[in-house]
Parts: sequence; structure tokens; C-alpha cells
Amino acid sequence: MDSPVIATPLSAVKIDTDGFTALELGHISKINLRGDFDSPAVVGALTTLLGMQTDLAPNTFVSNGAATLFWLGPDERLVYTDRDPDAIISQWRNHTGTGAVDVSDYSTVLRLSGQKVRDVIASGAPFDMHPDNFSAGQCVQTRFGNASILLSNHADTPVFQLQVRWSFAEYVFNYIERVVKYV
Amino acid sequence: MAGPSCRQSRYIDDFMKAYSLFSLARNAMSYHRNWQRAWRSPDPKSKYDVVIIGGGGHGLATAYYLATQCGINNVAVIEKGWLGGGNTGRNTTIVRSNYLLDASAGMYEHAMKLWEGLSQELNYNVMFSQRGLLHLAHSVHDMQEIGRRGNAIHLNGIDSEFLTPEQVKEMLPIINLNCRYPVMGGLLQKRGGTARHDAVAWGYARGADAAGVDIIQNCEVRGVRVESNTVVGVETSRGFIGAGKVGSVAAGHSSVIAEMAGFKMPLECYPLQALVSEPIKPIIDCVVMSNGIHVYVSQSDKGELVVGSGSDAYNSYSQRGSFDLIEHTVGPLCELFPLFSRLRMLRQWAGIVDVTVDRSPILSKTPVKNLYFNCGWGTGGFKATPGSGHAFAHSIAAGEMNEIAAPFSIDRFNSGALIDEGAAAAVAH
Amino acid sequence: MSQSQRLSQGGMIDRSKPISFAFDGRQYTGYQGDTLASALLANGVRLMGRSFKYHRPRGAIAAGSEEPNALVQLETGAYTEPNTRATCIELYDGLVAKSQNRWPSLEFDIGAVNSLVARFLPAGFYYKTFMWPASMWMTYEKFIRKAAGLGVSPVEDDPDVYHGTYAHCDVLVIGGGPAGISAATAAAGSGARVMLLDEGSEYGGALLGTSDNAAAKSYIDSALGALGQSENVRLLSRTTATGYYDYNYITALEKVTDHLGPGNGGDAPRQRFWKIRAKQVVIAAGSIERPLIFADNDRPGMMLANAVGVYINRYGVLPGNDVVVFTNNDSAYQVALDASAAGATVTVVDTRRNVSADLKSKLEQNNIRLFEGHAISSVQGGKGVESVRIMELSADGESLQGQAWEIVCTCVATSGGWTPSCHMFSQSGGKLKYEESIAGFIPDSSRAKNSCPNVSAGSCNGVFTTQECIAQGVEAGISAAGAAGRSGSVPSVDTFAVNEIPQGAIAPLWLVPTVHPVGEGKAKHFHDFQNDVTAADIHLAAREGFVSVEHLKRYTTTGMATDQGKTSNLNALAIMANIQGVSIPEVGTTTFRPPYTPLTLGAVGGQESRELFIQERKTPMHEHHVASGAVFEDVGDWKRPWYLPKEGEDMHAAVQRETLAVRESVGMLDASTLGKIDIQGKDAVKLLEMVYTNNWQKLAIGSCRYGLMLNEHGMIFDDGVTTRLGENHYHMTTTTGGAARVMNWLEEWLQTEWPEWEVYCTSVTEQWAVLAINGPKARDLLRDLTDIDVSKDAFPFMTMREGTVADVPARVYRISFTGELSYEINVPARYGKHLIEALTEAGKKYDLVPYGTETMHVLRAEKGFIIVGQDTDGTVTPHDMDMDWIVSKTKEEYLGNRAQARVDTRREKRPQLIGLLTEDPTVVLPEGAHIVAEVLDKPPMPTIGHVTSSYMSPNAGRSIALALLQDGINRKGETVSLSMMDGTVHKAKVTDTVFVDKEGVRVRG
Amino acid sequence: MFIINCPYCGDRDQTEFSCHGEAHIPRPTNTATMTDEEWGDYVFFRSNPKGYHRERWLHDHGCRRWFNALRHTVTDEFVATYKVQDPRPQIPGDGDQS
Ligand SMILES: Cc1cc2nc3c(=O)[nH]c(=O)nc-3n(C[C@H](O)[C@H](O)[C@H](O)COP(=O)(O)OP(=O)(O)OC[C@H]3O[C@@H](n4cnc5c(N)ncnc54)[C@H](O)[C@@H]3O)c2cc1C
Ligand SMILES: NC(=O)c1ccc[n+]([C@@H]2O[C@H](COP(=O)([O-])OP(=O)(O)OC[C@H]3O[C@@H](n4cnc5c(N)ncnc54)[C@H](O)[C@@H]3O)[C@@H](O)[C@H]2O)c1
Ligand SMILES: Cc1cc2nc3c(=O)[nH]c(=O)nc-3n(C[C@H](O)[C@H](O)[C@H](O)COP(=O)(O)O)c2cc1C
Ligand SMILES: [Zn+2]
Repeated sequence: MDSPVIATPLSAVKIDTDGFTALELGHISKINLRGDFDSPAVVGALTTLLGMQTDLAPNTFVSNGAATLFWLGPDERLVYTDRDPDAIISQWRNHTGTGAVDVSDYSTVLRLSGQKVRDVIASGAPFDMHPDNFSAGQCVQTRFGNASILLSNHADTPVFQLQVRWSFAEYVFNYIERVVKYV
Repeated sequence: MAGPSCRQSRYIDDFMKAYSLFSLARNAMSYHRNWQRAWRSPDPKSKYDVVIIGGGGHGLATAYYLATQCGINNVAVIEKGWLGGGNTGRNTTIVRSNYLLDASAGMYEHAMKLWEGLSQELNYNVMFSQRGLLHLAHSVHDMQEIGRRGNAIHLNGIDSEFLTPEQVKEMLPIINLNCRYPVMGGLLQKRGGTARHDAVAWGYARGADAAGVDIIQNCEVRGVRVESNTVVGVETSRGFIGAGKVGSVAAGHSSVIAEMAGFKMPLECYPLQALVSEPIKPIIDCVVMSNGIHVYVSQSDKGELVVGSGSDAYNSYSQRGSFDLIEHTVGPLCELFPLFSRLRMLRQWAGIVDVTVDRSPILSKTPVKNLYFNCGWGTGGFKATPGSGHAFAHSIAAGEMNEIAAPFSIDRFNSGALIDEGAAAAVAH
Repeated sequence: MSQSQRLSQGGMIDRSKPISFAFDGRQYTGYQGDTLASALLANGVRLMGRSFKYHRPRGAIAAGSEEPNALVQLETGAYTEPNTRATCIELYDGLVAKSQNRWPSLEFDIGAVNSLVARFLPAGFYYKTFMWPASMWMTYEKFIRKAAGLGVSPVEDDPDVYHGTYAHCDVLVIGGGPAGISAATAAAGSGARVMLLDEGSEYGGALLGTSDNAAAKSYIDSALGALGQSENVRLLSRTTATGYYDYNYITALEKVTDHLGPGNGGDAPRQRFWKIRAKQVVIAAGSIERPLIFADNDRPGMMLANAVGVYINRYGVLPGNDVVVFTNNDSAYQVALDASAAGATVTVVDTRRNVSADLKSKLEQNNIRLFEGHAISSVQGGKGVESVRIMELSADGESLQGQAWEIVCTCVATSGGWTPSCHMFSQSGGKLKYEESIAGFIPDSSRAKNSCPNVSAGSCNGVFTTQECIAQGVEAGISAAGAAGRSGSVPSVDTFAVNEIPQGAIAPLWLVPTVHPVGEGKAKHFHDFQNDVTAADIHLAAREGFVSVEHLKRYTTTGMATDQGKTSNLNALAIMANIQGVSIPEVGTTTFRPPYTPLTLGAVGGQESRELFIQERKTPMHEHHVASGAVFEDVGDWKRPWYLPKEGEDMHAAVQRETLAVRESVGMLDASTLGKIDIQGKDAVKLLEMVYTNNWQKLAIGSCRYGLMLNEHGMIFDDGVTTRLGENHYHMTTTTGGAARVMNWLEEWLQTEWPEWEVYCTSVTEQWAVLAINGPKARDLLRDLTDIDVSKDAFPFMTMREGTVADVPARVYRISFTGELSYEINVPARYGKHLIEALTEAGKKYDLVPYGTETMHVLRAEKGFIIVGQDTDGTVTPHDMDMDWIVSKTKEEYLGNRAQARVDTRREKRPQLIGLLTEDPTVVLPEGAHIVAEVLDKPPMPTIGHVTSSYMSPNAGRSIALALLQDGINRKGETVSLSMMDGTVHKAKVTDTVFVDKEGVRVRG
Repeated sequence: MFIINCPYCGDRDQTEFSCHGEAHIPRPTNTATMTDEEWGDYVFFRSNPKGYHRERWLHDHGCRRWFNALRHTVTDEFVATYKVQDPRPQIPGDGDQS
């Protein structure tokens, strides 16, 4: 048998218009990490497993090339990683005794860029994305239309990433495609 | 228990006072100078046999039937604002009796029968319009639901018909059957429809007043006086008013009244919103309700589309709600009737609805003797107005909830015998 | 008659751009910059519509959105739009409009007979008549309905698109007149993020209607030019703030392409709906003039004084060559001067006797006659005013006296004073105060709602000179910016003055007396023009006891028309105050509600309808199902294959085939939509013990167990299989529709009740693509594709194994919802498509049949497995479901436990789940059919149960059904009757709920 | 349309949240010995005050944390939001801590 094809929900589509592009980033390994992020065990695990600083402020993320760590909640972080998630997950559990789950396929990630990005997303999201309120390095879990999204600002040019559940991806994409004409 | 009465009220004995084409014409000759007050504006007496708290449709109907059918004329209705200014004056006027459970069917069909002769009974045109009420089904689950309800209603002796999508289209040519969640069928109650909400309050007020009831507006009940666990009267913004019995029919404020009397109620108050469009020539000729995509719409005699929205899920006494509900009402409306998209919304508003866990009302005795509660009608009590008032009046008079009211006792929240129309059918209004 | 009323010069229209348009089938010409109303007036057309009730001829009385009369049906076909205010329609080439509410024509309207019998149609007449005979109401109603309504709805789908968006700013300025512009300038100068909205096509507000508007325009342009430079400023013209909600949430409608005409907007949306969150709001919405209420004050040609000024100065149109200005205050004198300058013969009739010398001399200089202490007593002319008679007012203003003078005129400009536009402030929850000096309500800024910080500035705040408006605007802009945390250096904002005369000393005269007592002559005194409400109606309402302002409104319908009483409300309540002998604030106002002007439904809901209405959630295998010809069912938001018909098959045939195939060979179902929750942490089992009714302590790692969840009322609300993956690690599944509810249920308990427990729940629904394979050949098929030992002993029923399937990592659960030998293969979603393709290929040799939800329902019903939500309905307990076996007798506590012991829940003869076998095995009972206690000739018939599930079962070789029947468990073996809607009766035997493989051999095979 | 201050994420739009009724109703631990009345009271009866109300909110579209709020049911204005384990903020103008 041929080696299995990896499918993602939006691999076949993209938007590339004046002032706006949207492109799915393809498969990304993602891990949901849980625990007390002040505890020495968790701090230790983060540094040894991911090489990450741990004092992540709410609504921010950090990246170190191999991994990106997002704040999701007081006891919850999300990691995008290049490495084998299974290995990290089992080591995390061993190190910390707390939860870690592979959520690689739960959601997909769109990269959005161009000067229209904020206006496009504002068509469905009630969050204020003005640079004063949302600058590079910040992320926010909010709503886009009916979908929950994780939006992160990677550059003020702007380059945003939008993470959305697999089954809502098409809806979000259609939404963006519709409104991009109007902003 | 006296049955619904359709004869012209004998209490309006003075023929000249009665409303008719003739009286209208006569009064026109005298430039309408001689019309009398629709109801008096008396000062409160020091004591009544029965005090009704709340001058909404249910309270006024209760007083009306107490005076006209139960022989208790020494009655006051105490209203903190203006008559009918609560939910009676702000509802989407849908009347139907196609309920699933026996207890509900009993109550709402009782009301329906009274509606059918109400204008004549009250000598006041409440514009009860049996234009038909159509529930749409948008999924297999909805079909199962209307299947069950349609049969239950039918076997309760109440009219109901199933419609195919084609028949739905025939009734409502402007509908988009292929909306998100396509229309798979419908349940029609031809006797369902609408009534003019304000007229219901005013008609009952006029009738009650003619039968001797004192209607006291701008008078707020601020305390319930209880002596040896028996109610003896109410403290109001116009002083103490003594009462042999007190019926609280205060809809959105029932918890507040209960607190005055020292107990809690299984109620929470939410804002429920509605909106109307600008008036247009007739375009839909029945009431349409879709739980699948959340649309409730009818057209008033004046021409506006009257559109029910949802209730906000937070407790509130503010008579305003949040705007996203309006969006989530108008979106579905345009989905089901895409041609409405160019029409315009004229006004939106909200009421305070008191909701029980099982979404069924409470007509009940309370921990305090001679204090009775009629409340919890939530998002759907307008249609019950005559039935509720009638059953409550007879129950107050007898000191025991009558057959129609009895299942709605507050005890059910302890015994577990809920009347869970919502859980059973997930149907609103 | 081409633009006979167009002035030869002046105005802000572009005379180089003539525009042709049609009204009621006649062609006219106007100019770019006109509104439909100004262009009609330019063409000498005064009659533009008919009123709601009496069908009285009406013309425009205003020049803005407060217009009650001039409503037209704009455009035709799919683009048609009823009730559109001619005063707000920007003229475009080819515009087509029709008058409304008249038949056969505007000039000759049969409905006007209502006017003749008006005497019989006072306020609320319909409550008093049409009652007999009772059966006739529906017929009367039909006529009433036809007569009511205004324009007509389109009957085709809207071809336009709408855009909605959120926006945020530090300072939102509502209204772009002098106050608003200066507020925005000051706020932006302070460094604030500013939005400036105005509903007009151009900024400037009242300045545009002044005679020196050219100078004003350059002032405005320079201010706007500067604002436009700033990155932090968003300017939105043609944008109406429609609603002001809690926490400074303001909605606004932008008309993006309406002014271009239908279909001319290109890719742009027709309208855009803004949802704005502002830290601070400056309300600079201006004020609205009130008409004076006098006899027959509704004849076409009667206008608000300022509207006359606007038509002259902004549009270069003289609404009438002979103008009577009728006023009780100073501001209309400017209109008299402007009309005179435009060439009209002008007469001023002032109800006051103390007109200032200054004004008098201004009139004298311009040869304008002045009648002091006079009032209009009657009006001549039906479809347009031809002349007015005036008489002297008595000293107390209560009556008219002396001789009547007739003044020929085609235009009456009236001013009863100015009403500050407090709509936005009131909607925000702020309270108004009555200001005697201006005879109007203004915002009481000390009673604004805390959560809605705003400041009113300009004439909406009761100041009536441009300079004062600008000064207030600047102050408001600075303070709002400061309150929003911006206080940079504010550039000095230029001030500006125009030719205007402030309202000055107003002498309120709420109802101009007539020779006959109000309501007794032929004349009518309108305050609410659109709804035809007159002073006499207010008197009648008062007489009948409808004295509360809210009763007054509802009884007479005053203020309930599409203009929501912008020009009429204050007059109405002042008249009521007079009747009652109380002050105006004692009468009070009605509630200001959104929207400020009628709001296009498509703009509010249009974006999230149609394809963006509710997401269609699809599984990773969706495309494959489409290719297989699946017919889909909506389950929650999900699209699931319902059945997969082969060529020529209907649903029944397909389902029968699929159902048989599963029990004969092997079937395959996409089960990806089931909710999945990953549960970890050392207290995980404690959670399971609490949320499920059965025991979880002893579940071995790698084993699965079915569980029921109850709410605290003791009723079943979800079910599913949970598997122990590791020491403190579980994988829970839920129903498709219940996934979010269950997740919230777990989290709510964990976070609020047991926060000290260490349990982490993560939704992994979409992480896994799931294929269920069921049937005697399922094992063979699986064996071909996996490295897991699938032998009976190595992989028993109710266990889970990890390995690879079709070369991808998988968790395989040996659980079954069909009673067959079954496996649920879970692979990461990215391999879902691969998995179904691989299985389809490998399944060929086993006659693998893909099946859908309908077949699944039949299969599970054959085994008596319940579907929560179908066989249960939120009112049933485990006992009612005959599922006592799943309720732990040993556990101390679980959610819903205590409720089981209540009187009613313990009651005997509750409805219980049983099976039904119809006497005639070919009869498939309709789901929802009821079991009756006794068959009677006709309803009512007492019922004792109903059918919850019903199918033709090919495996049982007959129809089968599940039902909830009172005391059902004890009735097994009995025969019951079911009465159908059409009167037929079916008999059926009460059985247990398992119809196929009662011993449960197959599932363990 | 409220702005709600999530104790974890900060000020956010109301549409990111859902409200879940009265707060501080601990689940009884003696369920076995409770009367039907006591149980009914716990499950169904609410204070539903016209005034200050302590209630539970969930930041659905955000951090998915439950938290409590003190809000006035007539003005609909929030006085405070606080974490489940935090002490109850005081009702304005009320010395009492309940
Ligand atoms: C937007 C909306 C749409 C609705 N749509 C429908 C529908 O289509 N069909 C339907 O059947 N039902 C509908 N309903 C529900 C229906 O309106 C109510 O159930 C019904 O009107 C309740 O009538 P009532 O007389 O009990 O209450 P109300 O009319 O609310 O009367 C209660 C009265 O008590 C007074 N009161 C309160 N406290 C005191 C006090 N302390 N002292 C003195 N007086 C006091 C109030 O001022 C009020 O006037 C809707 C409700 C709303 C808000
Ligand atoms: N002569 C007098 O007595 C008298 C009386 C009143 C006003 N005025 C003059 O009128 C001007 C008042 O200036 P101002 O700035 O206060 O008001 P304005 O009337 O000049 O401007 C208000 C603007 O707000 C807009 N608007 C109103 N409601 C809106 C909404 N909901 N959404 C969007 N836009 C909305 C209007 O279209 C208008 O352009 C001054 O020049 C003043 O002298 C004179
Ligand atoms: C059935 C129905 C029809 C209505 N029609 C209109 C209408 O044509 N015009 C209008 O302005 N308001 C209309 N309203 C709304 C009322 O003006 C008002 O908003 C409502 O009674 C609530 O009162 P409130 O806004 O004063 O709180 C209607 C209300 C109902 C219940
Ligand atoms: Zn949060």
C-alpha cells in the first residue's frame, strides 16, 4: 500500500487577493498541556522538554524555532512542535504527573497576512485587534462568527495565525472568503 | 367549575355603555364627547375580599372572573405601573393550544375555548384571529417531535394537522424550504393565531371594573403583611390595603413578591426580546414557528411583522436584552424568508419573563395561608390569559386549586412531577 | 413643468449632472446631490403619499430622517423596498419610485373615503366594533389587513449582499454637525482613536441648510480633511447609529451603495452593519424641529420651517412661491429671510406678541409682513395648501378671536420649537430632564448609566447656536478622549458662525386653538402624521382613561409609526399634560427603543444567513461519502450520511439492504461525530463515579464500559462508552448532539464544585476520525489491515487495543451499537480519508457495505438499544428505560442519585420503555403514534404511551417498535391499541425491547 | 451587550461568555438524609433577586474557565468578577459579606 496521505481540512483552498492572503499551514503537531504552571515539576518539564520559558503572561505566546507555546488558560498551554508529540506527551506525564493530550488534528491553522487582515477578522470577531491592544506576541481565544478561534499575532505587518477546530474550518474559511471582498 | 361563557356579559347592563357599531355612530354624532372611562380610577379601600397583585392580562382576568363568575366583587387589582405594561403589553401575541402533555393541553385548550368567545363576552374586540399556527420541522428529530405532539394533541380532542413540505409551501409561498436544515414537514393548528395584546388587558379591565372591581394603577406592592402565617393584606405605595385573600399575578416580579412574603420560588427572570418590522401589506397569513432555526413570526393587523426573539440566559429585571439575540433572530428570519431581507426593523424591546425549570407555570397555594401565586408563565403565557384567569379565580374562590390548575402546583418541584413540556418537546412559546 | 421650483442659483447640487427619474410613472429631472424629495419639490410635486388610516394626501414635511409622510415604494422587482423616506433617498440616474397606500392612484385614492367617515373611526374604534356576529371577525379582519400596511414587501429573494463588522474606538462621535465635527477633531487631537458617524451623505448637519453654506462647506471640508489624515480616525458618512446598548455598544448602519442605484454597487455590499464598542461616546445628534399643531396642518406644502430652509439653501429649491412662516419662536425668522431672498413672498405669523425689535426690523428690510399674536385658523386646499386663514389669538392663547385674514400660499413653514435628539442618550439608559427655557427634554448627564459613559454636545444638548455647539463639541471631545485615557495636546479647534437665528424666547403653544372645539369641526389637528393621530384622539384617550403616556401611545398609536414620533411625541404628551393639568415631565416620555431609524433586516442578519448561517460540520471522510452517493442527515450541526442508495433505490430499499448486509457480512459507518473527551489526572475516576450511574472503580486499563448520565433532576441526559486508557487516563464518548453539553457539565462540576480534584478534560472530538465496522466479517476485514491481534481471546468485547490499521496509528475499540461483532477504529483525523479508502478497498472481498444513520437506528432498535433524545426525552429515569442494571446499588453518591428517590420518580406506573409488535407485521407504526387506554369513536381519548422508535426490521422479518408505556414493564404480553390521526386503530403486543439475537451471542462472536 | 472582565483573560465581549445562574449553591453532601423539600430547594429554588446577584459565568470562547460575578439585575451592571475560589466581593453599600 502507498504510504498514507495526510489530509487537512483546507489544503485545497487559499485566498490571495489584494491586501490579504490566507493559507492553511498544513499539518502541525499540537499538544495540550495541563498542570500548575508555577509548580517546579511543570516548570522543569517545560524547560527540559521544550526549552521554553514558563512565565507566559495571559494572552501571549512564545516561540523558539522548534516549538511555540500559547497561553490558553491558567492551567492550560498549547504547544506546536516539530518533534514527535507522543514522546513529549509521555515524558510530560512522567515528569509532572499531570495531563497532556495530542490535539494535532483537533484543529487546523490558517496563516493570514496583508494589511486587510484586521478588518477581515473584525467582520466576525468582537475582539479589538488594534496594535495598541494586540501586538506581535499576543494571542487571544475569541469567537469568529459561530466558531471559537485562537488568533495569534506573529508580526505587526500584520501576520496572524488563526487556529480553528477541524469541523469549523470550512465555515471559517467560507466566512473569510465572503467578507474579504467587502473590507 | 363554571364553563367558558360566550354570552354577552350581563354586567354591562347599560346598553348605551356597551360598545357596538351603533354606539360608535351615536357617539360620533356628539363628537365622541360622551364616551365614558373604560375603567374607573378609584382610591383604594381599606380592605378587600381579594387583592390581586399585578394588572397584567392574567391578574385582570382573574379579577374579572372572580367578580363575574365567583360572586366575589369586593376585589382590587393593584398595579405598580400602567395596566398591561408588563409582558401582556409586550408579547408577540401568539395563541395556540397544541401542547403535548395532558396538564398543559388542559390549561391551554381551556383558554382557547374562552378566547373563542372573548370579544363577545367582554364586549371588547380583542381581535382574536384564528389564522392558523404552523410549526415547522427541520430534522428527523423535529419530525419525531411533531409526530408525537400532533398525535397527543389530536387525542386530547384538539385540532392538529400534519403538513408535507409541499403543503407548507402552498400555505406560505414565500418560504425557503431549502434553508439550512430543510423543512421536512409541519404541524398546523388552524384554531391557533393571534390576539391584540393590549385589547386583552383593556377588555378585561373594563369588564372587571363594570363588575365592581377596583383597578388601582400606579400603586406598587412593597410588602405582604402576614400574621400567624396568614396573609392579611399588602403594603403599597399608597398605604396598607387589607385583604382576605391575596393572589399574586405579578409575572416578572413574582420572586420579589415571594420574598416579601418570606419564601423563595423556583423561578428565574430573564429578558425576552421581540421586534417588529415596518408595516407592509399582507404577506404572511398565519403564525410561523420554527424551533429548528429559531424563527417565530406573524403579521399584525396593522401590517408589521411581529418577530419573537430569544431570552438572554442571565437574570435581569431591566427590560432590555443583548443585541446578539436580535442578530440571531433576524439571521434565521432572513434564512427562512430570504425576501424579508430588504424590509426593515422598526422597533425592538424586551420583557421580563419568569421561568420555571420545567417551563410550565405555577398556579398554587403557598406556604402562607390565603396567599396564592399565579406565575412562571415565562415565554408563553399570553395564550393562556383567559384560561389562567378563569382557573385561578375559581381556585382562589374555593381556596383549593381546581382541576385545571392543580397539576401546576408548586409541590411538583419537590415531588418531581414536573410538567416538562420543554424537555419533552423543546418547543418554546 | 420642468423643475419649476428650482432656484436659478445656489444650493449644493451639481447642476452639471442632471438626473432623470420616475415617480408614479412620470419622468422628471433633478440634479446630482438632490434627494428624491428635493427633486420632486423642484418639479413642483408636493403630493407624495397618503396617510395610513384616512388616506389623506401628504407631502414631505421634513428634509431628513424624521420624515413621517413622504414614504415611497422604491424600485421594483427584487430590488423593491417599501416605506422609504423620499427625504433620505439620494437621487441617482434611473431611479423609479411609486407612492404607497393608495388605489388606484395617488391623485385619486378610493381609500380616502375613510377621511369622510373619519368621524366614525376615532382612536381605538376597532376595539368597539366588528364583534358581531363573532364568526364575521375573520372576514372583517381580512379587509382591515388589506387596508392597513403601507408599502409592499418584495416577493423575490434579495439580490443584494450585506456586510457586518465589529469596530472599536476610544471615542465614538454620533452626528457630524458642527458639534460632532469639533468633538471628533478635539478627540483625535488628543490622540484618541475616533469614529465619526453621520447619517447624511455629507458632513455638516444643520450647517448645510444655511444660506452661507458655501462658507460652511469649506470650514467643514478643512476640518474633515484634517481628520481624514489621521490614521486613528474612521469617518463614516451615510451611517446611522441605530442602537445604543449596554457598555457602550453601538450599532450603526452604513448605506454603502444605495445611492448608486440597484445593481450598481459592483462588488461592494449594499449596506454594512457596524457593531462598535467605544470607550466613550460623544452624542452630537442635533435636534429636530416640531410642527405647530393647528387645523388641517397636514396639507401638502406644510413643512417644518427648517426643512424649507434646507430645500432653499442646500438643494436650490423653493418649496412655494408664497410662503407663510408660522412660528412660536425666533429660529423660523431665518427661514423667512432665506425664502424672501430666494424670491418668495413671505408672511410671518407669530403666536407671540413680543417679537424683538431686531427681528421686526429684519423683516421690514425685506418687505416681509408680520402678524404678531396670530395663528392659523384654517387651511384651504386638499392635495396642496392654497391659502390659510389667520386670526388673532386671545391673550391666554386658548382661543381665536377677531376677523380672519386669508393669505394665499403654497407653502407653510411651521416651527413649534426644537426637540433635542435624545434618542441615543435615552437608549443608553440615561434619564432626561425637562428644560423649561427651551421647552424640551435634554439629557441629564448626571443620570447617565455608569456602564455607558457618554457626553452630549450641541443642539441635542439644548444649545442652539453654532458657536455654542462647536464649543460644547470641543469640550466633549477633549473630556471623552481624556476619559478614554488619551490626553495629548489638543490643537485649537476653529470656530465658525453662520446666518442663523437661535430659537430664543419660545412661547410654547402646544395646540393652536380653532373656532370649533378640538375634534368637533371638520378640521383635524395632526400631531402624528403617518398614523393619522390627532389632538382629538388624545382628548378621547384622556376621556376614556388612557391617560398614562404609555396607554396614550398604545390606544391612539401615536409615535408608533415608522418615524417613531420624532416630530410628534413631545407635542402629544404636552397636549395630554394640558388636558390633565399637569406638567410635561409629569406625563413623562415613552421609552426610546432601537433602532433610531428603521434598520434593514438583511444588514442585521444577512451576513450570517445562507451559507454562513450555521456551520455545516463535516467529518474528514465527508468527500468519500459524497462520492459514494450518500444522502445526508443533519445531526446537530453535523452532516452525517443518512443512507447510501444504489441506483434506483429509495430510502426504504437502501436501508433494508444496508441493515441486512450488516448482519450478514459487514457494514461500515462513519462515527467520527461522536463527542470525545480525554480525561486525565489522579482524580479522574472520582469524576466518572460522580457523573455516571454505574461503578468505575474496577475498570481495567484497556477496557470499556457503557455509562448513563443523569442531571440533578434524575433524568437521563446523555450516554456513551468510556475507556480506561491508562492509570489515570480515560477516553469518554458522548452523543453527537450532546458533546458540548457534556463537556460543560464535567467542567462546571470540576471547576465550581470540586476545584481541588486533579482532573483535566480536553475535547478531542475532531482529533479522531472513527469508522465503525460491524458484522460477522468485521474481524476478518480488520485482520487484513492491522497489526493488532484480533483473535477473540486477545481482543475481547468491551476492550480497546492500540496498533496500526492500514499502516496508520489507531485505537480500536471493540464496542458495539448494533449488537454485531464490531470494532470502532479511531485514527488521527488526518488519516480519516486514508482509512475509509483503505477499508473500502480491503472490504470488497467481504462485501463491505457502507451504511448511514438510518440503518444504524434500525440495527440498534433491533437490539433495543436506546437513543438518548429519541427514546428518552428529558423526563425519563434509568428505571423508566428498564435499565436498572446500570444503576449502582453500592455507590454512595452520583449526580442525579437523590432525585431518584423522590415521590414522583419512585411512583409506580410511570411510562416505561417496552417493545411493540403490531398484529399486522407489515405495519410500521408512525413514530409519535399514541397508545390509548381505550378506543373511542373520536377524541378525546386518554393516552397511556407513545411510540419512540419504529422501523421495518429486515432481520426480525417484520416491523418493530419501541414505546414508552405507562407501567409498561408489567404489561409485557398484553395487547394495546394505537389510534392514528386518520381514525385507524392498530393493535400491538407489548414485548421486551430486544428483537434480534436476544441472547447477545453475535456481539461476543 | 456587556463587557465582561474574565478574571483570567481580561475584558471581553459578552458573546464570548455564557451565564449559568446563581453562584454559591454548594451541592449538599448529605443527600441521602435530605427530604424531598430540601432536595427540591437545592435543585430548583433560586433567590432571583431584583438587585445584586452573584452568578456563574463561563468564558466559552476564551479560556473556558468558570468564574463568578456580582451584577445588578436592574442596571445589568457588573460590580465585580472573581475566581471561584476567591472571597466574595462586597455588595456596594453593604457591610455584610454574604
Ligand atoms: C417578548 C415577549 C414575547 C412573548 N410572546 C408570547 C407569545 O407569543 N405567546 C404567548 O402566549 N406568550 C408570550 N409571551 C409571554 C406572555 O407575555 C406572558 O406570559 C403573559 O403576558 C404574562 O401575563 P401576566 O398577566 O401574568 O403578566 P404581566 O402582563 O407581566 O403582568 C404582571 C403585572 O404585575 C405588575 N407588578 C409586578 N410587581 C408588582 C408589584 N410589586 N406591585 C404591583 N404590581 C406589580 C407588573 O407591573 C405587571 O403589569 C411573551 C413575552 C415576551 C416578553
Ligand atoms: N436656530 C435654532 O434655534 C437652532 C436650533 C437647533 C439647531 N440649530 C443649529 O443646528 C446646528 C446644531 O449643530 P449640531 O452639531 O448639534 O447638530 P446638527 O443638527 O448640525 O448635526 C447633527 C447631525 O447628526 C446626524 N445624526 C443624528 N442622529 C444620528 C444618528 N443616530 N446616527 C448618525 N447620525 C445622526 C444628523 O444627520 C446631523 O447631520 C447648529 O448649527 C445650530 O446652530 C439651530
Ligand atoms: C404585537 C406588537 C406589535 C407592536 N407594533 C408596534 C408598532 O407598530 N410600532 C411601534 O412603534 N411599536 C410596536 N410595538 C412595540 C411597542 O411600541 C413597545 O415597544 C412594546 O410594547 C414594549 O414597550 P416599551 O418599548 O415601552 O418597553 C408592538 C408591540 C407588540 C407586542
Ligand atoms: Zn477567560
